[in-house]
Amino acid sequence: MSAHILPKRIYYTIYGILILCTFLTVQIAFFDLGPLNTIAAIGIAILKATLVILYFMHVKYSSRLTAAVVAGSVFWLAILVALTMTDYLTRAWRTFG
Amino acid sequence: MPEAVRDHSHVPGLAHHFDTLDQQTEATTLGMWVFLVTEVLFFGGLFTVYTVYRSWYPGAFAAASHELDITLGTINTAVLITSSLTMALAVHAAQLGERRTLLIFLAATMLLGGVFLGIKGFEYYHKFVEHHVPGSSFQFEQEYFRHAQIFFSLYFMMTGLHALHMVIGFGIMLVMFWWAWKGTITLEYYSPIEISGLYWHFVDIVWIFLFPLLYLIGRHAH
Amino acid sequence: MASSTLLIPPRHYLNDGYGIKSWLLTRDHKRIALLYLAGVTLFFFVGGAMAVLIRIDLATPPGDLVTDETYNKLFTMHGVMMVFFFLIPAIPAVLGNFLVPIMIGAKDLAFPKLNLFSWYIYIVGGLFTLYALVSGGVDTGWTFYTPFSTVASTTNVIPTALGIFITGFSSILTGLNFIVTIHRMRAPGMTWFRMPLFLWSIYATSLINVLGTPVIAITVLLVAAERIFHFGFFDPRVGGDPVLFQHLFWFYSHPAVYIMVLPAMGVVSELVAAGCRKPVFGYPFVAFASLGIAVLGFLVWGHHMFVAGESVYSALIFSILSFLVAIPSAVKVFNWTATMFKGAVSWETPMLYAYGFIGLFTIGGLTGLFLATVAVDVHVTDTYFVIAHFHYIMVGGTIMGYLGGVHYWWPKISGRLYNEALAKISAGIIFIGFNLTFFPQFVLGYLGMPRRYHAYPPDFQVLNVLSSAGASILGVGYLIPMIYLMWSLRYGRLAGSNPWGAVGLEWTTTSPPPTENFAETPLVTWDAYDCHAPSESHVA
Amino acid sequence: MPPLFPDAASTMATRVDALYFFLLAISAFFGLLIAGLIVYFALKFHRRTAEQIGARIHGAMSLEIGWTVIPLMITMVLFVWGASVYFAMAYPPEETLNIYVVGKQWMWKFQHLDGQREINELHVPVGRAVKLITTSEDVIHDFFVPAFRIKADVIPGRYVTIWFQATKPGRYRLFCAEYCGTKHSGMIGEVVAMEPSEYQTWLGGGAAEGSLASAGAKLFQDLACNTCHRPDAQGRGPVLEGLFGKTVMLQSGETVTADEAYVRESILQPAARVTAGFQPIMPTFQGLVTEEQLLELVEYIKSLQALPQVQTR
Repeated sequence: MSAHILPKRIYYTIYGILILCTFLTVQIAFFDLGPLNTIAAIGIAILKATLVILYFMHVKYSSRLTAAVVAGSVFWLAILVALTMTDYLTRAWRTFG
Repeated sequence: MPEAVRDHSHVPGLAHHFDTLDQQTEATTLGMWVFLVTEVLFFGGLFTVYTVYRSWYPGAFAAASHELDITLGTINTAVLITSSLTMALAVHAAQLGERRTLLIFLAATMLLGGVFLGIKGFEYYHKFVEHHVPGSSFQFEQEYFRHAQIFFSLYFMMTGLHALHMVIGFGIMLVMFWWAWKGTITLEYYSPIEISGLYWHFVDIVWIFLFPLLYLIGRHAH
Repeated sequence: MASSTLLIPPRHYLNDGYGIKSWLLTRDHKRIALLYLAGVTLFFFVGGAMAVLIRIDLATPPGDLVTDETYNKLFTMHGVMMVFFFLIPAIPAVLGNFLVPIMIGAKDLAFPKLNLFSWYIYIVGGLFTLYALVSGGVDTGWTFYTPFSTVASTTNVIPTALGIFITGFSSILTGLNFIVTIHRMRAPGMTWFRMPLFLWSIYATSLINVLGTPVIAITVLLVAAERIFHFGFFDPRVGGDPVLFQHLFWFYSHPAVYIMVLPAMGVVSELVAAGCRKPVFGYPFVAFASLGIAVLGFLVWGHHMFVAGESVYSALIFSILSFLVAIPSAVKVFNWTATMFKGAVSWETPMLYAYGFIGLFTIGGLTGLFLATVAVDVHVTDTYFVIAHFHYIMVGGTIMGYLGGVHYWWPKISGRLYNEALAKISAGIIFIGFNLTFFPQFVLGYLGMPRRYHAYPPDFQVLNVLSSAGASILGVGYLIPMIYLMWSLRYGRLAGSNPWGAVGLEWTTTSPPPTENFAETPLVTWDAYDCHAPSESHVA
Repeated sequence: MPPLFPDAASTMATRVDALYFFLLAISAFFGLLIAGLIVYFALKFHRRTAEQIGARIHGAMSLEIGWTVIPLMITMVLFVWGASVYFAMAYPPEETLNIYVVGKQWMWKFQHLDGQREINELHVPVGRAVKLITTSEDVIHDFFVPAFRIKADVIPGRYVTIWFQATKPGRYRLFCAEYCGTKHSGMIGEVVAMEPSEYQTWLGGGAAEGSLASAGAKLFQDLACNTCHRPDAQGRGPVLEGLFGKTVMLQSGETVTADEAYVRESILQPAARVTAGFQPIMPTFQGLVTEEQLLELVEYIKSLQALPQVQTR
């Protein structure tokens, strides 16, 4: 946390990777890869977000509690999306009534 | 527990009910992270609505997303990532107590935030001109007329809320700039900068997800 | 209990500053707790008055007291007031605010200014909702289902939605405050497993507050956006799905019922431990049951929508998960009952409320199994069976727990003892009135009387009249504590620092406690409810 | 004495009641157990002296496991039994008497296949499975007949099917069980279960203006659907003869069965799921046809099911 000061060049390298990822995800979008498009777009976004969280937000160097809080938010978001989608993905099979 | 410093007057910025500055910094940082959890779920509701309707109406969402200007979207993403960099460097400067670099990077972050909002404003204006705002004046190709309105409702709701958070972030940066300028922020007490940095990075992460979901889907079709 | 500390300390948080400014700008968590007590009591009696009007109206089949329109506004406002302005804030904001810092040996919460700001947000949200009430009311039900709330309703949906949106932030920020305080500001020696169980349940409640409330905030925002800007999220005319609103609404609103009952469970753990002067049976199990309820509570919301058109398979998933969430509650009930075995069981009023809670909450929880069983739920959902179920948990559970907690910590808050005999009588009246009001509704529910009905077929009248009679008894029962508690402020006997002979940091400081709670930060060396703790003020 | 238990007048009612009594038994057992223990302990271990304290008992692992596993087993039994009855409720039998139901703010409108229209009253024969295909014109309503133990929300923009089989003749109350506005409590009616013979006479007697399908056929001409949908596959739209119930290959490569919902959606939102080999040129009829007319068209297309399916080009 306060004690841990990163050297500047880490910030610049992470920044470079982020810009590269942005450029990459835009290019990929122009090729028709079917469902792979969505997976690639979201995968790259997750990679970028993880980089920002770990390095820019110092979670890599802070307490396990902070990491647990971040993991918790992702897990709860997953609960909301996944359980709602269990309804929408199976609704075509059979709805009650 | 070492004999706590009883009188808190000489330790700058230490509130009366905390024993040490470290305890206070850890508490404020944990407080901000818990607040960011609520923001994740706040936007999470919108992502759920997006996921449901995209799975139901892929065609309409792809067609509607074509109306968005991808170059402006990409530029905006790059602008926001750069502002994340300048914010991280501002926190870095605060950690080292370099007041001048801190002020420069805070100003840079605010400038980039302003550029982002400007581009966003232009895109909104473009939508009004094209009649892509849901409601009575909405116009769209006959085939997806009904379902495209859902896409644009989501577009305005998600980017609108994100822009509102950017404006709030801009206000926070102003306060931080003022505190750094008048010296409240010192080598020992800079956690406010760190906290606002966390908030700013979070707003950037939301855009990192908004950009592909709204701009890139079905881009290859045409 | 003639112990030496039987006098009011010269300096304490109540006389540490006088005048309106000292209250409205205070940052002392104890004063903010009393500010919440005032707000919560006001909204309770506003919501309660509506309940009485509803019950009087339902005494006759055609519903002669009020028109259809007014009846719909009455039950909507009863729901909104009770859920968002009484049940959710009551125990965490009043008892939690007062006790969390003291119980962990801290001077105050982690963010005192944020705590006061939360109270102002709560009051502003309340004013918006009161404005909506006085300027014509809202008739969508507290659940404001779409497309009725977005397309068909012409009443004050926006002000009420705004009120709920603003007050939601009060519970988010209070939850955040408690989480950070419990994590970062425990006194030396106060490990997680030496903390009182009340704090475990407040911690679990804060988790739900922080993780759930933002989703109702965005849902309310979407409804408002749909009404103002004609956006099409849930509007079937543009292909939207009204059931999606129900998913987002219940994702918060089911965990919200655990926000309401979990703190009451925490209070009951304290009361049973103090009542029997014995550690709570299976402390770690009761503690982790609170966390279990908080986590599992987020996986079960679909049981509100079994007949709402969700897919058969998702209904089965939600049904099995709903059964799993019942297990931690059962574990708690069994552990409380087991605690009484070989205890020194006292019959003081707070303990009576706790025993009442355990009995009534058991009935509430068991009827929840009827609603989790998909096939029976098809028949009983949206009927008075559901009304009876959740009132057994909210009124029989949370309000009993709240009253028990207020009576138990009243000597610590005010330094005075209330009149024990009068308190026992009012507890008895409340118990009888409650059961007479809500037990007939189980029978009405299985008979098929739908909820939110202004007029009903004549052959349901006898059971409804019974219920209305019970409601008037219950109403009286709730007024009496107001009287003798206020009376005790002036004439009550002095309480001393530990009137119940209980174990806990709050009983080691004076009554009422000084502004900084302790002369100096305590060092904790004993287990949670260890009656042989070395604390000097303990009677034994 | 007021009735304390509803009559059971459908095949499903007895199965739900059995599950209900099982749940009642469990609740009575555990409710009395807990209440009894509390009263007993409160009396037996009542505090005698002010200084008395309880025994130092911290817990017992065996008890904890016991009262976690036993409730878990009971709930799983409940889950399986409940799910099986729920499945039976959700899947109507093959051969059913279909009736269309339209919920509208504060009334129920029924349409029988032979053309009879009823408001707030539904005549059904006993001993035959009846399938109700319901939709709503405005907000969410809920078709609830306590005596049949059936309830399902009626949702605008979608068909929801409910089925039951009456076992006892009689008049049974119908409620709207989802709050829908001012007259929510007035949106009630009656389901009249009659002996099959009586039902036939009632059917005959009704002033039928021709079957639903015939009304649909007339509407099919009036709206000029036949200009594109021709039986000889020369039209610009797909052939509808023999279409209903078959699987349709879509332009996007997916396949979908041509059920009521698909027909209804193709009329209101033609471009959503275009049949393979055809252009999305059909205009939308959203707002041009009412829910009743939609039902007539659906019934007409269903009536074309018997004709042989001509190979589309």
